[in-house]
Amino acid sequence: MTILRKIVPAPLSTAALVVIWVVLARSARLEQFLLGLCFGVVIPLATARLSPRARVGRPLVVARYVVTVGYDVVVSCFQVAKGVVVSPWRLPRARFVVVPLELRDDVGLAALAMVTTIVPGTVWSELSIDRSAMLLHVWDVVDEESFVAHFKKRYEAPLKEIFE
Amino acid sequence: MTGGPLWAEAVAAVLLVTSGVFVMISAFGFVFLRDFFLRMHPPALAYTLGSWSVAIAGVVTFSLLDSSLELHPWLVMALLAVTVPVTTVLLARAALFRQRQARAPDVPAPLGRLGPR
Amino acid sequence: MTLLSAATAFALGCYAFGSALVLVRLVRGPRAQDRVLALDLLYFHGMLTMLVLGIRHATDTYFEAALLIALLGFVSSSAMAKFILRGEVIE
Amino acid sequence: MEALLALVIGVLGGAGVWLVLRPRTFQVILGLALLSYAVNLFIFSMGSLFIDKAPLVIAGVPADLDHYTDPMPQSLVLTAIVIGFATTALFLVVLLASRGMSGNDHVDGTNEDA
Amino acid sequence: MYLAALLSLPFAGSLVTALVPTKARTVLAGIASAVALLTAASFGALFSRVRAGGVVSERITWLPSAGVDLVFRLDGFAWMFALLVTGIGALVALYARYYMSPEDPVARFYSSFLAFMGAMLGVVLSGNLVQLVLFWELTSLVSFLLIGYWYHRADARRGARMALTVTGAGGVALLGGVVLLGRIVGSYDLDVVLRAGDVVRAHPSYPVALVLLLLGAFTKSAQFPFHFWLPRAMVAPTPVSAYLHSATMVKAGVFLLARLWPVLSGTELWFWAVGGTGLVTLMLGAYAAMFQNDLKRVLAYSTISHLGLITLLFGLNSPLAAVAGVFHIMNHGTFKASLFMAAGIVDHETGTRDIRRLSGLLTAMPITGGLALVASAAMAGVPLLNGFLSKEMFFAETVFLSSHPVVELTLPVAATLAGIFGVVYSLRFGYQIFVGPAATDLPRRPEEPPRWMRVPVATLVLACLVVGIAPETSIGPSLATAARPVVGGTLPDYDLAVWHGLNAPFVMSLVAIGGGAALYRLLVKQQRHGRFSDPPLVDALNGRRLFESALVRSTRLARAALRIVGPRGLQTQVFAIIAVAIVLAVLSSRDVPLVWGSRERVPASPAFAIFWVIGMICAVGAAVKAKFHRLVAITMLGGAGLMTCLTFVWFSAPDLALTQVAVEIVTTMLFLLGLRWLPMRVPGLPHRRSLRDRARRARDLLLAIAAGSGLAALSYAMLTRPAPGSISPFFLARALPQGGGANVVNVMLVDFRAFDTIGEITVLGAVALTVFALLRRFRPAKESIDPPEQQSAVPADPETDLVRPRAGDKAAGGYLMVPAAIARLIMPVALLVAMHLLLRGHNEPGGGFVAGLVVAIAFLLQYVMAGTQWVEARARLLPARWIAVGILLAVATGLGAIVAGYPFLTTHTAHVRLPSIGLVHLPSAAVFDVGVFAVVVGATLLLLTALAHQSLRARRARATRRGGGA
Amino acid sequence: MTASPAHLFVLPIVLPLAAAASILLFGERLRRFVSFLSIGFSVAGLAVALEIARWTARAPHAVGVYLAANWEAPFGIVLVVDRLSALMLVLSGVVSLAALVYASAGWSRAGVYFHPLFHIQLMGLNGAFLTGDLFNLFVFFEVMLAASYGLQLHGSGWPRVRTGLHYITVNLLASSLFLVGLAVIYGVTGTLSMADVAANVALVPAVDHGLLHAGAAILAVAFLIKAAIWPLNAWLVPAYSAATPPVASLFALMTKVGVYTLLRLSTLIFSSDAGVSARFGAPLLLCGGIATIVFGTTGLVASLRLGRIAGFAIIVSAGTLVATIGFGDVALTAAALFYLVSATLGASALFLLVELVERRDGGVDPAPEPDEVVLVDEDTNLDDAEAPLVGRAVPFSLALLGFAFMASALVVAGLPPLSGFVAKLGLLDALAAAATAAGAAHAAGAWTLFGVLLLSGLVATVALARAGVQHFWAGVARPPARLKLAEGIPVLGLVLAFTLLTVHAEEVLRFTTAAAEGIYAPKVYIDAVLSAKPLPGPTRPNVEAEGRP
Ligand code: NA
Ligand code: NA
Repeated sequence: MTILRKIVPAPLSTAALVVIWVVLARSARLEQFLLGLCFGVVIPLATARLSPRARVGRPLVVARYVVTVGYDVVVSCFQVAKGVVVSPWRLPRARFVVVPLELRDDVGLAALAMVTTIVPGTVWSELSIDRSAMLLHVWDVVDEESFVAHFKKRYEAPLKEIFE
Repeated sequence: MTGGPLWAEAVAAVLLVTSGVFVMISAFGFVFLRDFFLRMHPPALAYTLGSWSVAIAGVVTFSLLDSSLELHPWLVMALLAVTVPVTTVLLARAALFRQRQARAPDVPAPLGRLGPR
Repeated sequence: MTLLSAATAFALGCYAFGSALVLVRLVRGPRAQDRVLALDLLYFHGMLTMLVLGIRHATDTYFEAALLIALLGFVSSSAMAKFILRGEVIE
Repeated sequence: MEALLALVIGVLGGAGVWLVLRPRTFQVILGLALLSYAVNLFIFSMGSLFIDKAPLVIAGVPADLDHYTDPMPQSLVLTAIVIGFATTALFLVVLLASRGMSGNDHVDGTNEDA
Repeated sequence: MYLAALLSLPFAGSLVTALVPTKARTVLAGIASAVALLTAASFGALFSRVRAGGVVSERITWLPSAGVDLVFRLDGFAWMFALLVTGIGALVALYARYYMSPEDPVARFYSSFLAFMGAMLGVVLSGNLVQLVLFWELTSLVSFLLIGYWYHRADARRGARMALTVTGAGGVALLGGVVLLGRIVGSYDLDVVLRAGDVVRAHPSYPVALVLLLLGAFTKSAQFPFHFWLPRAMVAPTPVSAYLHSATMVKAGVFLLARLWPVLSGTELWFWAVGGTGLVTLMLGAYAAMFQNDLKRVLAYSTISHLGLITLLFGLNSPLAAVAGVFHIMNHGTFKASLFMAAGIVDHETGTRDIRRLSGLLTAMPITGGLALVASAAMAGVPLLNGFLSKEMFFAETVFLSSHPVVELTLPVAATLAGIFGVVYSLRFGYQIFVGPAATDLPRRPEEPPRWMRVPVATLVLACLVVGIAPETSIGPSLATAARPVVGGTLPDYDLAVWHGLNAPFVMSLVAIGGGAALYRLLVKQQRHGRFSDPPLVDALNGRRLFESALVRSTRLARAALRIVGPRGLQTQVFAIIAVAIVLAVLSSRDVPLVWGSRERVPASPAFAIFWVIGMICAVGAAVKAKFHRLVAITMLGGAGLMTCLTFVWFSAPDLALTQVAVEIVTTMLFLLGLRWLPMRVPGLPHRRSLRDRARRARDLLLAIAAGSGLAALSYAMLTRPAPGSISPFFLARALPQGGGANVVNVMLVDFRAFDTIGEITVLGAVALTVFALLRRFRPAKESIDPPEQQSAVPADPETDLVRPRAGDKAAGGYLMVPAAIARLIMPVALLVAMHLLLRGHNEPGGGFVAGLVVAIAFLLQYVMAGTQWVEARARLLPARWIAVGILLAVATGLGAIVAGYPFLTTHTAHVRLPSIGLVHLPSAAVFDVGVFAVVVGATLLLLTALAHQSLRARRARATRRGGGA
Repeated sequence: MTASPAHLFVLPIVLPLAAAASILLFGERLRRFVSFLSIGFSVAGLAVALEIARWTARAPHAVGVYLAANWEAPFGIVLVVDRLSALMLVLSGVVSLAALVYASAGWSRAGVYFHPLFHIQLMGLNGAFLTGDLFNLFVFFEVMLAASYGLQLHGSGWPRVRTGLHYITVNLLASSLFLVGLAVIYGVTGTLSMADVAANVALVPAVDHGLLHAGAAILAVAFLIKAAIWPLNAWLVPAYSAATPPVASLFALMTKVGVYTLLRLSTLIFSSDAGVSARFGAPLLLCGGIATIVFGTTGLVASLRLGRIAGFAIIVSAGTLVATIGFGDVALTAAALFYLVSATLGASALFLLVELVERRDGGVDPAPEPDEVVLVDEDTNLDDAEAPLVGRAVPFSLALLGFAFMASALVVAGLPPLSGFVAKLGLLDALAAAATAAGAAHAAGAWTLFGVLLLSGLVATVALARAGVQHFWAGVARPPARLKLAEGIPVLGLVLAFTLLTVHAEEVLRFTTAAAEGIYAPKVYIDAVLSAKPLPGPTRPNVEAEGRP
């Protein structure tokens, strides 16, 4: 078991690489799987010292989170699109919002940044040096406090579960 | 062009049109909104729906073409989700910095150390 | 002209026109961050164009170029952003 | 479209030449970069230009220049791109060295504006 | 090879003396004299073979295809000259032993002296005209070394250079003349040339050839207007002057006139050119000599005059005159050498050469004085001395010449006048310094020199006397032998008697001596009153001055011209290059109008039309913004690059598109890294540009438009003409079956044209090494060492995320925390994609190059986001090693083919059957591609990280500065 | 046709590349060992070049063809060896060996990576001489240039960087022009193999002649820049005189690559068989060459520093060579090739000497002699101190330097008795023949060149004498130079080389005459290249059945 641990220190990463390889190769033949596995093992080993040390748990939470974000992206897309179209007549109520954070993990915070970026309507603008808060620019917000609460519950909490 | 069934072609066509429309809207917003932070929002439309619909159209088209599931266009989607934030985060931070330097109005103060020490 | 080729033509047209709009920001600015974002968007439109051309011609040939933009296209624009912020790309 | 492409090559080349003639090193390096785009496109345009006929051999398709784009200019451009990249990098560093040693960024190391 | 051996004797002596201890004067002089004597004796022994017009000839083949062999040819004339050269050489070598200072390291002197003797002998013995030129130039060179022997003195350097310049110029002309003459005759062989006089004189190129040859002869023999170098050459040690200006160097010119006399003389042109020059030189030299106050300069001008006399004699187109010329060559050599040596003794003993200070030396040095008086009498043409004889023959020639009446009238008068002048300067040299009251204020107290120093002078003076008294018996046979070849084999009638009766020539001699004595009195009187210390009237004709000012002016003029035609500014050079390219391209195609072809056009695409317009706007925008808004210009450049890339995609060039994308990214990074070190440039207030500035911009704009239009027109013409019968189908047909890959472009890169690729990666490697080497010595400008504005603007508040986002090699924090985390996530994926591109390249778009770039970019991303120290603490990249390994892999792949018996870089494919996978094809081209990959990774990383390291160094520099300041 | 020896022809390219890579593997450690390794490779390279020359000398008009990667022309890249290329290879072997030995005495340590860059430069040079493919020529030009940039900048410092910037810019422009010209030629003829282009050029349809000529003209400009033809040569003297001596010495060969290429392509592609394109550009080459000689001569007059003089001497020699190409005359070309060898060796030696001489001057520019700048009166005593009439002893090292300098100067100025004189004689003789031949087409040009050559030789003599006097004579008070053995050997080696060249002038002339005859009969070359067959082999089963599709 320890030998396997040594060879495959990050099984998730290895798995992801194998999947990406097979998808890229556009072929599900055995040789591609083996080749993918080969790279999936070698690359994490080679870049071990350059790679993040992330513990990722709770696969179910991950799946649910991905679906949530995906759904939110689509919905927000239409909202922001509409806002853009009507912007010549009515500007959105955009403002900066400070969101206090409990998440501390590097990768978790990176994931949060990804989420805020890909979900239209929010722009990650600043992170306090002690990671205790972030500054978001929000496209259209009426009530700052409820937005913060909504944001923390919907996006931060699951990440905390996953990464910590 | 493609040998796939019409429905698939229709799905792909709709997705492509969607992509085009969203890209147009995002570009429109990017050009005509007057505040930089406002302008940072519309590109997200293109980064997300604009590309996702193309990726799905690609998956549909290629899968039918090769009569096997071809997921590689999806890879573009996934990679974009990871990489796009880097530029956005840095650019927003840079804009904030420059606006603070210029002492522009309506710029929030630096966050500094907010939480409990 | 099939449905799909019409749709791809439309999409390509949108990307091109969108790029032309973005070009306005690239040329006019006003600030450097606008231009960097504009370049990032241009790259993104270019990537979409490659993907759609691939769909239009039913070929995988251009996919890798698009993949490369998706994977590493951000490097130059984020380096520019960092340059704006710090005046130095690699510290 | 041929005329437009030719125009593109001309404009890239012209802008490059204009910049190469300028007195600041940075202008010159940008000019060289633009010039290399122009030259690469120029070489590229020597082959027969086709849409969707990449030189990736498909069994059963006749191997001639009616069914594939000419691979030769492509391979030449590929080499030219690489060499262009290398020389641009080199020029940049020499430019920096010159800037560091002369204290200014004039191509002749003199500080007069021209 | 008797002659060759004889000729090599002085050269061998030269080598030997060069190796002897420098101050062994006696040994050195002994060697030199012995060599000269031995050679002279050996030549003397050959008298019987040349006496009756015989010719001794030897040939060493050297350049038969150019018609040039080393031919050593001794006829009577050469024999006489060889004796003169070696005989006087022996005497001078002996004399120099006593003349040169004991402190002088004379090995160099004797070595050069013997080399000169050899060169001069070479001229004399040449049986091939080219060979003659060869030795001729050698005499110029060695005389340069001899005249400049005391090169620590500025006048020695100057005199030597002037002599070399003038005689070298003559040598060049001579070479031209010889080549022409050879072309006219069809051979350089002297025997052939000497027989071809009629052909030569009738040839249309004769005048040109003659002028060139005469230029050679006249410069060497110091003929007007090239005479000025000779007085300057008096800075040489006196033995050198005695040798060069009596029997050797300057005699080479008249030797040439005599040597080619049968071929070239006999024409009007010859008469006027040679005779005229000789006459002018004769008069001018004699006239100027009268007024000189330096002993050696009197001799120098008299030498000029006597050479003019000899030249005049050869120019008279009369065989009798030519004989007189030959005779005077001998006589002048004898008395002039003795006079120079006497002058040297005077200088040596008294410490001065100033005639005005010297007087009555006869009491202090009676023997030397007597010898000098006799020799100067010979120079003056006093009867019973050898100078009288040849001068008499000359007078006779002037009297009996039949030519134009004016010439017939003026020539005797001029000759007499020259004779008068000659008497005057001879008196000044001899009478003025030796007779009269003894001088009292000399630097040194004069006494007789060592005996062996007088012996050479005495020997020569004896010769003057013997010849002067009994010419027919003493010199008659030798003169006949020497003169016969000069006049073409048949000697004219002449009589060498001392007394021919009271005829016109004798009267002329008397007039000359009497008039000379009178004029001398007059001159001395005038000079006592301080007048005529410079020669009147001829100052305006000062050739030396003209020559020197010409040299100085030409240097200045050349520099001015160079500033115009060889500008050092880069912009002008670039302008010239582009303008020349445009002009030549237009000129070469002007006969054929540019015709647009009729190839089927590409279907229009509005989208790409827009993209291209964007590309053009970006290009123009980059051009406009490059001066003040560099970052903007870079973004614009990126836009243009992207459009180029899309063009590749649209026109079916996936590999190009891939590569272009990757290169774009790296290039942008590169520019950004460089931007840090460039000076801030802010657009000042809109100032009015100067007119010149605006004109230059307009000019540049026009050129840019011309270049752009040219390129556009050329590409449009190419785009529309029907495709030629290209070689490309070959590649399309063979890529898969024989190259083993479906991606033809890649197969071309790694197989068909792998040789290009090996060069290409070498370029990349070389550039990376260069950049690394250069940046190791990089020294940023002072203001660039300071942190960029943005960093110093950050408030000194540690609470912001912008301050020190990382400490040393700790992971990034602050504003970089998120980007760095994402960058780390991307890393493995990027490497995987790189492997994907590398492995599929042979069949699909991809390949080692783009894969390498992807890896490099992935690492650079880490540098950007996490910082140099963090990355380098975790990964030893060793880029140079990557380059080396990559190139070696590529080379090994190529050599593998050789091992297998095929040409370098031939691809092989290994077919491996693996369990449960089946047949796997492993083409060697894949290994080659891995080599490419490694080089690209190494080179790109080396390039960019070397730049990145500069920021660290600047920080370190700041730290030391602060530390030093504190 | 003699059978080509296996793989010999590729060695001049592979050997230096392998040298560069293996030296690079050692990094900057083991400097002594690396120096020996480097020199060893260079000696091997010279041996290979000599062997190739021997091979070409064996058969009259021998043309050896090497199919790199086993693909036949015009499809693959071929290396072609004839006497001309063999001559150039030997020359590059000699010059590079001398420069390398010299550099190993110390200059190689003025910066990093000297040896790898040096060998890469050598690879580029040799490749340019060998390749039979236009684009491959471009690649080898780039290899050569890329390394030359590094070598030119070797040791860094402001003069090198400033001139290097110009040098690089100009060469990058030249490369762009090269590519444009090459692309047009490919577009018109559909091929890149020089032999195939030559074979097809007569068949180019009339409407395309304008394009072909425009392309050729643009291509020619690229080579003219490299050959340092006026007005495209202002970069040369500053760049060369700023470079370290061994590098400048090697660079003496670089302009000759431009000349070689012009000669090769003009004789091959625009031969007398090329129909309307026959002898395209010849008058231009003549005029440009003469203008260049005049320019270089002017420079010689203007220059006092030895480095600049050597640079202008290179320009003069390049002008001379290019002008002779304009005549298209066998005898003249033969003489010109001899001249090429001689002038290159001379200039190389001069560049090596520059530093040894100027080191004596303590790196300070020599003060001009008084009469350099102002006229002095006849009676002005130029010796302030009334220097005594006692000669100075010359230390051995200085004597050696002086001797070597004089020998090199003789060669450069074309004075007897060394090879420069033979070369000049040959040129003049051939020019006179060309001018006086019945119905001579370029009599005026020939006479002009004749005169210009004579004059430039004279000016070179004067300039070199002036410089020599300045450096060796004027500064007697300065301490003598300390000469290292490794610096003396290559200098004397070059002197020996041109002495040998003089002694064996007949053999060399015969060789160059055969070379000239060969290049003016390009059919042999073309046939040899186009008829070379690949080995039937691993992937080439049925070679005989293949032809041009
Ligand atoms: Na967002
Ligand atoms: Na093969």
